[in-house]
Amino acid sequence: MNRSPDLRVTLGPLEMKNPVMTASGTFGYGCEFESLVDLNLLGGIVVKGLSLKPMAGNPVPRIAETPAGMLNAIGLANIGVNEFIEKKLPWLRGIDTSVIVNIYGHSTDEYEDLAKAFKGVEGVAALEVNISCPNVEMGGMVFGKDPALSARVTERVVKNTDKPVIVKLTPNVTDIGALARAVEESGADIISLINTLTGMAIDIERRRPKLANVSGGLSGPAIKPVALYQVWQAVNSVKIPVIGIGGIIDYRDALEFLIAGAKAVQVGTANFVNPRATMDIIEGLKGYCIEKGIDDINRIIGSLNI
Amino acid sequence: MNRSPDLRVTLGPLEMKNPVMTASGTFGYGCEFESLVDLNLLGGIVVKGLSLKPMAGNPVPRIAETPAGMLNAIGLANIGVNEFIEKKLPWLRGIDTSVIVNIYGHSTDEYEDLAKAFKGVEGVAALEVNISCPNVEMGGMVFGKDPALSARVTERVVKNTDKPVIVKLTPNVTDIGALARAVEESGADIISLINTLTGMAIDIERRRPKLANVSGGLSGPAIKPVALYQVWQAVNSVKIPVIGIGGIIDYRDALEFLIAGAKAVQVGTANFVNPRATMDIIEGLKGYCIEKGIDDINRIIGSLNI
Amino acid sequence: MLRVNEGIDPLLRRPFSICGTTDGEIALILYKIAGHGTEILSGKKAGEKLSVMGPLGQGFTLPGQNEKAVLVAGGIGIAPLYFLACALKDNQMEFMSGFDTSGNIISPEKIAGRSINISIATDDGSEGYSGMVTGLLDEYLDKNIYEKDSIIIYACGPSAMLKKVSSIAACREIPCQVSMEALMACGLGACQGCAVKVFPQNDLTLYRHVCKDGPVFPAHIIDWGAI
Amino acid sequence: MLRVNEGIDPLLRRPFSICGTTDGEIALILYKIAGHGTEILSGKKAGEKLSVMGPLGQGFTLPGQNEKAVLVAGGIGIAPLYFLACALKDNQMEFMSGFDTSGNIISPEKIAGRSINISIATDDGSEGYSGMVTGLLDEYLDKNIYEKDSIIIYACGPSAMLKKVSSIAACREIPCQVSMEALMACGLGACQGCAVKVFPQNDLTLYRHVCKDGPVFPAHIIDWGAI
Ligand SMILES: Cc1cc2nc3c(=O)[nH]c(=O)nc-3n(C[C@H](O)[C@H](O)[C@H](O)COP(=O)(O)OP(=O)(O)OC[C@H]3O[C@@H](n4cnc5c(N)ncnc54)[C@H](O)[C@@H]3O)c2cc1C
Ligand SMILES: Cc1cc2nc3c(=O)[nH]c(=O)nc-3n(C[C@H](O)[C@H](O)[C@H](O)COP(=O)(O)OP(=O)(O)OC[C@H]3O[C@@H](n4cnc5c(N)ncnc54)[C@H](O)[C@@H]3O)c2cc1C
Ligand SMILES: Cc1cc2nc3c(=O)[nH]c(=O)nc-3n(C[C@H](O)[C@H](O)[C@H](O)COP(=O)(O)O)c2cc1C
Ligand SMILES: Cc1cc2nc3c(=O)[nH]c(=O)nc-3n(C[C@H](O)[C@H](O)[C@H](O)COP(=O)(O)O)c2cc1C
Ligand code: FES
Ligand code: FES
Repeated sequence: MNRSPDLRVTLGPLEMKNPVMTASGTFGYGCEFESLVDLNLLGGIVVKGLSLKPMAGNPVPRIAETPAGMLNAIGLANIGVNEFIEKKLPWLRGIDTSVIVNIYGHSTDEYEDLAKAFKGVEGVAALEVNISCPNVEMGGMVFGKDPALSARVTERVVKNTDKPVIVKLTPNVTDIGALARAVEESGADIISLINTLTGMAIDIERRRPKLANVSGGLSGPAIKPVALYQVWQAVNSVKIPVIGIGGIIDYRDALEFLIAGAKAVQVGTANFVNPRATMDIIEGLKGYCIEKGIDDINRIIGSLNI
Repeated sequence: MNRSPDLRVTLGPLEMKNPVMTASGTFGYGCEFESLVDLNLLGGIVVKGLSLKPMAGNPVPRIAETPAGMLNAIGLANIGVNEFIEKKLPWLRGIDTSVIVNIYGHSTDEYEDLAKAFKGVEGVAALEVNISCPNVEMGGMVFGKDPALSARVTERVVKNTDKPVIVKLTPNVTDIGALARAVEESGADIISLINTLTGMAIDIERRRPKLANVSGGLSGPAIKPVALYQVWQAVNSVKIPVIGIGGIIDYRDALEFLIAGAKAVQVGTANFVNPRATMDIIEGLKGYCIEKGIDDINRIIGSLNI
Repeated sequence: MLRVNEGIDPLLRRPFSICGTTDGEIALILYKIAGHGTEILSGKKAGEKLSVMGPLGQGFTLPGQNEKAVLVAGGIGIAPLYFLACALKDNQMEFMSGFDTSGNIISPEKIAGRSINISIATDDGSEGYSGMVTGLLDEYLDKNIYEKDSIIIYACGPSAMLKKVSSIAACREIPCQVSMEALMACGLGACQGCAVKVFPQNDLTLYRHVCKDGPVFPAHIIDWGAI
Repeated sequence: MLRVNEGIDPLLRRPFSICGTTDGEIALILYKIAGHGTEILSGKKAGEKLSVMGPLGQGFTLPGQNEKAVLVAGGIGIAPLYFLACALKDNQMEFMSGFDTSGNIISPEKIAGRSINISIATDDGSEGYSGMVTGLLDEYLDKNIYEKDSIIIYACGPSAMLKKVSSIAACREIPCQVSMEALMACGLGACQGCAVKVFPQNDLTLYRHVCKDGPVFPAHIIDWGAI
């Protein structure tokens, strides 16, 4: 069997030409990688997290390297939803891929407003709701750490959008299964995970945190085992499709997530190391299928033997 | 200033000649490293977790390498508390270091019995209570994930021992501060953290988990940023001393934890990579103090500038 | 236990057999590229220094005066057997070694000085006996059936092969020592990562550690059903 | 952006300046050992291939016909300035460079063909001007005070030095371009990791990105108070 295998996947209401997307915040608004990546080959592009108003982000330093990973405290710097729709989206519409918009708010109202902002807007394949940010209503507690709060945000977004809703979960919780179920019950179409693990690093010469923000989010290969475990837990907790994220740098990593049951994957930090990582992963998945005589990638998804 | 700096630290009722210990499960019962390490130089040796009865442990494979880390699912294989006291402890008494016994039970009663087993037993500087194991009373839920359960175990151990009690926390929780406070309130003398992060790895050729136990505990440099963050959170949540653990391989890593406020550190996975890691770290700390003109290591502890 | 790289990639040491010594000083290590670690190793240049911890664990017990040693190797498993062979006289042993194909035959005699006569089996029949080395073993034992009391088998190779050799030895009631493989972390008997299941003994322990109690075990104590 | 190693140690690429080209083909990179990545780099042999992404971002704007370029380098900051100098005529520029001590002086002219006259300052006075290169700059500007309209400063070095140069330029109302350093991840303006604070502009953005908008910025837009 040497035919090109079928890589198409269906995640509830979302159809993609292959299961490989970029992860939010690691691929800008897509255009930054245009000269290096054939964006038309990608399963999807998830853009940088958008808020209602533009945000400047945190003080610097915002990043620090760690063993097989990195910490970031970008502080969700972004151009805001209006400028995105006006200046970035028209260009993105010209790309033959699923453009997914990552949104975050500081209150349930803001999430609702963000959902409404994309109502009827063309060229957006789905909304990805980032619930890992501090909730101003609750004095800074993070939405995504509490199943009830996560459910409330999900509901508000689902009610106010005409697009498939992906809810992106934080791994910094005791019971990821409970969170996944809460979000499923509130109407999410898809779950994606993991966002970054909270971490910290200290400069021993100056005895100061390496990040101006003190703590930040850990991403990269270091977190892959944690991500894979949580994705597998989520897959076993809900019926809706799950997108696997965390530490994927090559097609072998992507396969681990697909075998564990993720219907698709997102590639984050790897884009910094190898800007063509997503393309290489798609090629690698094809090669693996051909080598194993598998004609449809869906035969791999969830094929873990326990 | 070229005098040897004072490395002694006091953790509540526990005094140690320096802040560097081995982490439970990574240094056997001490004797395994005798030919490679001068055990008398160490601040402390924490032995492999002991249960009431000997345990054979999990099926193999029990370990898997991951980026900058490893997964283990040893399954707490150990010789049991009686054989330890009869066969290992007499030899350990001959070593000039603080011998700390790590214990774990499957019910609060078992924890109580373990505490009693060491009552009046000489040559044990402290008990370290591992609450990261499944609780049979509660149908497998892990003690250490629930503040109330953790508190109950702590109380039972504290009531039934004449030794300082260290409670070792799991990082797989939403709010490490709440856990630390619960344990402090129930009488723990010291807190140690982190135990391993739950993770998983898949063999893509055989499409099977790399560990027979499916999931396991992630340790090594990969988890250092998460460990450091949680240690810093714990330090800011309680008044009792905190021992930092997680991904420490050299003196620079150890310093990060001390600067963040840990009174001492434990070195785990690094013992596999460099069996003399603990000795090297002690030397490195000395060198750092001399270079910076610091005569007492306690001046470094908690010296983080924010 | 060899540290293939300073730094964290890969993190853990890799276990290797000592395949020869010169003047009790230089240990020759023979390896095949199995993955990331051995690939890095293959890029090392002569003269580079690596951190080695060893020798560790229990080696083969040498045969008695009148015992004939039958050495059965599978692939890279030839490494420790070659070291054993160096300690034996030519007429005291029979060395057989299996490979998948002629291109992958490892001839360690090219590395050390001595030349040893090795019967080759290849899975694809491209050289020597056609089939698995266990077939060659069976054949040899059939021919030398009356010698059985004075034969002792030494085997090293993939687990499946060891299992087969072990069952052949058990059937024929021939003593057999196997050198086992396992993933390892500490190499010192401390982490319990390299456990291998054995038949329950008096002391009830169900696992032995390849790094410390092994890698060589009497074949009959291993619980082959668990492998 | 240079990938110093395949694999994950270190994970991220490292930013380097192009310090020269030969036939528009070979980019010379000059580096000093700052930590883990550059240490690995220093172990690379001639002929080894590394993955490079670039050139990226915005370089120096060349001086106008009648402008005199004053190049101020601090330590390894000499790398991009040397490249700039190659594009200028000798009589069109004044090149000054500061180092901590004579032993650490970097002479890039030894690498490429052309020899350029560079005034040296050392912090410990072991060679050339005794003190920081900003002192040398002050001295030069004092002497050439009437030329100020036609002077343009180009600076690259540690942030503290750039801050000083920038304030000298501001006081004397001399245009100044600085090449900034920052920790980087993507190098493409996508991750927003390499942000540098600028004075609020009409569009309200408070940060610019060293990798894409820079590394060269007009000194007056940078919010030096935040550095
Ligand atoms: C006691 C002992 C002696 C050995 N002696 C030799 C020797 O002399 N020469 C030699 O070439 N090899 C020997 N091995 C095997 C060698 O240790 C492995 O091939 C090596 O660790 C693989 O490392 P890697 O990073 O290249 O592979 P990885 O990328 O880690 O793994 C690649 C593949 O090899 C398998 N593997 C990894 N580690 C081991 C291991 N410890 N044992 C068995 N399979 C493993 C993995 O399951 C995987 O399928 C020995 C193993 C043991 C336990
Ligand atoms: C636009 C630009 C151009 C550069 N050009 C050159 C050049 O031509 N030659 C050269 O030698 N160096 C140059 N640098 C600096 C170089 O990138 C760093 O020295 C290098 O990344 C350090 O890597 P490391 O792994 O050795 O150090 P690490 O171990 O990562 O860090 C060691 C120390 O260096 C500092 N550091 C790390 N990365 C950077 C960085 N990107 N910028 C500033 N400080 C850093 C850290 O804060 C730390 O104190 C340039 C930097 C930038 C931003
Ligand atoms: C620099 C950076 C910025 C990020 N920004 C966002 C963001 O805006 N919204 C979001 O949901 N996740 C964000 N993330 C998280 C990633 O999308 C991803 O979940 C995480 O990095 C784990 O994947 P990785 O290990 O492949 O990077 C960001 C990650 C990084 C490294
Ligand atoms: C092989 C192995 C066995 C372990 N066994 C125990 C144990 O018995 N009891 C315990 O409390 N922690 C155990 N741990 C956890 C370590 O003590 C330590 O908390 C963890 O590995 C993080 O530190 P490190 O990154 O330095 O290894 C074990 C860890 C490893 C790797
Ligand atoms: S490798 Fe640790 S016990 Fe054998
Ligand atoms: S390095 Fe990513 S935006 Fe500059």
